[in-house]
Amino acid sequence: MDTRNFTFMFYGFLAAWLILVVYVLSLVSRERKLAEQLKGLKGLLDDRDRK
Amino acid sequence: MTAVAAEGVWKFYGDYPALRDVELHAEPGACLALIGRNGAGKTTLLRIIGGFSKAGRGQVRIFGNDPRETETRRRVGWIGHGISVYDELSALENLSLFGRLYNLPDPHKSAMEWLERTGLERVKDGLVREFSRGMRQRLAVARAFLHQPSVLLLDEPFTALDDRAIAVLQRLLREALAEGRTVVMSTHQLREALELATHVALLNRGKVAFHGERTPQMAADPGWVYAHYDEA
Amino acid sequence: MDFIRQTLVIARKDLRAELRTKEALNASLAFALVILVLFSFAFDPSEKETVDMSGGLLWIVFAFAGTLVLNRSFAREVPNDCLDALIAAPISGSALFLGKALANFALVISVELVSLPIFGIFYNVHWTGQLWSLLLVLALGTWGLTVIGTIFSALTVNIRLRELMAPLLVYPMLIPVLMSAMQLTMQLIAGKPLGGENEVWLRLLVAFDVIFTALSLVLLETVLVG
Amino acid sequence: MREKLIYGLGIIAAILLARDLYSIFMVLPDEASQGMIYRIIFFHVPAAITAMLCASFTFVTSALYLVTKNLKFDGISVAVTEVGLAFLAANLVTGSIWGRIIWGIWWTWDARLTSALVCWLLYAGYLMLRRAIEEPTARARISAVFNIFAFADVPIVIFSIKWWRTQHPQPVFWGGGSIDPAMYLTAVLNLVALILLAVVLSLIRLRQEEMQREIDSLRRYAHAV
Repeated sequence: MDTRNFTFMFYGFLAAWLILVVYVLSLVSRERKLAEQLKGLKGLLDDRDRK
Repeated sequence: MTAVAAEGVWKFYGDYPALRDVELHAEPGACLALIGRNGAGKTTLLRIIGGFSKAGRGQVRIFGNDPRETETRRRVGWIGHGISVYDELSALENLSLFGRLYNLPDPHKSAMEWLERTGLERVKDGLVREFSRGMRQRLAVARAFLHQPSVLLLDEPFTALDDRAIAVLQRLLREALAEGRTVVMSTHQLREALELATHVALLNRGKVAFHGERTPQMAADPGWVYAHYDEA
Repeated sequence: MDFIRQTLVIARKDLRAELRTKEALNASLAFALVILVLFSFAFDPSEKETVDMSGGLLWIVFAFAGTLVLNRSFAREVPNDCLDALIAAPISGSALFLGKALANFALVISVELVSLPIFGIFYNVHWTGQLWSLLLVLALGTWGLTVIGTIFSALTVNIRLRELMAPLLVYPMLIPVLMSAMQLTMQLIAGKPLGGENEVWLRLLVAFDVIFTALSLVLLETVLVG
Repeated sequence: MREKLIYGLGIIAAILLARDLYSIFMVLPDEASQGMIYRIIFFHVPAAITAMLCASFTFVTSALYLVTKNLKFDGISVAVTEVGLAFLAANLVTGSIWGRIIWGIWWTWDARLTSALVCWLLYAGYLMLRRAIEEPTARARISAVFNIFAFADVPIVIFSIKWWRTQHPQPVFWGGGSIDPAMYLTAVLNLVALILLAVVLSLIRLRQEEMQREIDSLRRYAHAV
C-alpha cells in the first residue's frame, strides 16, 4: 500500500504543477508573440509616417 | 421639432473609432444624403439612427426621443441591404404580419393598399421565394412604407434595385417628402441621390467633412463635393 | 394586452414559416426515430433494463432532436436580413423571445409526442401508466430545453461557426434539465409517483425553467442590439 | 505600477508555496487511513475554491461590462476566466488521481468531480465563443451575456449532480470532520498562496489582452490609411 500510495501522491503533485507550468508557458509564449506583432506594426507605421 | 438629430456621436469597434463626434440633424421634410467612401461610417451611423446599435458616446434623437423606444420605432421605416421579408410567406402574409407588428388599425387593408402602390397586387398570394429580384425589392419598399413612417432610413437603396424598382422608390420618396416626412439615406449612386436630396453630408473616416444644403452645382457635378471636402 | 398579442403574432409567424417548409421538423423527427431504432439494436435491452434506461434514452433523443429545431430558430431570420425587420419593429425583446420560444416549444413537443408512442412500441414499454405526470415532466423539461436553445440560437446568430458553436454551448448548460427530466421520467415509467424523494428533482426543474426564462427575457435585447 | 504589483505578489505567492510544500511533506504526519495520499487535498481543494472565486469575479466583471460598455472589464473577464479554468483543470486532475487510490478507479462520476468537469466545459465554451467572434465590441457583449448564463447554471449543476450520485467524502474542512490545527493552517495558507498566484496570472493575461487590443486598433488604423 505504501509505495503505490507514495507514487500516486507524487503523480498528483506532479500533475497539478504540470498543468500550472504548462499554462504559464503558454502565457509566456503568447506574450512573446504579441510583443513581436506590436513591434512589427509600430515599425510599419513609423516607416509609413516618415515617408 | 428636429426629425433626426445626432449630437456628438462616437462609435468604437474595439479601440477603433468608426464614428468621431458626428453632429448632424434633419428637419421634417428634408432628405439628407450621407455620402462618403466605403468604411467612412455611413452604414454605422444609419444603423445607430435606426436603433440597431447604440452610440458609444453622444446620442441620437428621433423627434427628441431615443430610437430604441417602442413609440419612436413605430414612426421609423427601414430599407437595408436585405429585403427583410420571409421567403416562406406570401407577399400579403408578409405585409399583414408587419402590419400587425406595427399595430396598424387594419393590417389587411394597409397591406393591400401598399401592394397596389408597388404594383404587386396581382401576385399578392405568391410565395416570396418565387418572386423575381425586382418584385422582391418592391415588396421590401412596400414593407418600409407600410406603417406610414415619419422618418425613412435607406441604406444604399439604389444599389440593389432594378430600374422599375428605382422608379417606384423615387416616386414614393417624392410623395413622402411632399407630405413632410424625413428621409436619411446613405448612398454611392450620387446621381439618383442628389436628385432627391435637399441636404448632403459627407463622411470621411468617421468624421463629418461637409454638411449643408444641396446646391444646384452639386446636382450638376456629383464629384464636386468629394473634390472639395474629401481629403485622402 | 399588446405584449401578449405581439408574442402570439411572432409565434404564429414562426410556426407558419416552419410548417410551410417543415425542413427542421422533418430532420428532427427522422433523427429521433433513427436514434430510437439504433439504440434498440445496440443494446437489445430486457424488460427491466428498458425501464431503467427509458428516462435516459428518451431525453437524449429529445435533447438532440430538439436542438435541430432550436438552432434554426434565429438562423431562419438571417437569409433576407429579417432579423433587422424584427429588431426595427416596435416590439420588446421579451415579446420577440417569448414568441419564438412558444413556437419552438410547440415544434419540439410535437416531435416528442410522436417519438413517445414509437418508443412504447419499439421497446414494448407501458408508458401511459401515469400519463398526466409524464406530460407535466415532458412540458417542464422541454420548456427548459427550448429556453436555452432559443436564447443561444440568438446569441450565435451572427457567428460564422454557428451550426457548430450552438450545440457546444447548449449541452453543458442543459445537464441539470436533462438529469432531472431523466430521473423523473424513469421513475414515472417504472410506476413510482411524482412525490416522495422525486420531489426534489421536480423543484430543480421548475427552478431552472424560471431562472433561465427570466434571464432570457431580460437579456435578449442586449444580445440583439449592439 | 502594475509590473511592481505582479512581481511583488508573485514573490509572496512563491514564498508561501515553498513554506507550504515544506510543511506538507516534512512536518505533517501521515493521515491514519489514507496514508500519504491525502496530502493532495492541500492542492485539490484550494484549486477548486480559487476556480470558484475566479468564476464569481468574472461574472461581476461581465455584468459590469454590460452596464458600462467599458472594454477594460471585458479584458478582465477573459483573463480571470482563463486562469480559473487552469486551476479547475488542476483540481480535476488531482481529484481523479486521489480518487484512483481511494476508490480504485481513475474517473468516478462522483458529484464533486463531475460538476467540476461540467463547469470546466461551460467556461471552455466561453473561450471558444470568444474565438469565434472577430469584432471586439460584439465579442465583449455576446461573451458577457454567455458568462452570466454560465454563472447562473453553476449552482444548479452542482446541486443536480450532487443529488444524482455522491461518493465524495463529506467536506473535510467544513463537514465537521475533526482536523488537526496544523493541517488547517497549511491548507488556508495554501489557499491564500493559490489565490495570489491566480491574481498574478490574471494580471499577466490582462496585460496581454490589452496588447492584443492595441495590435487590433493599430492593424485597423494601418488598413484605413
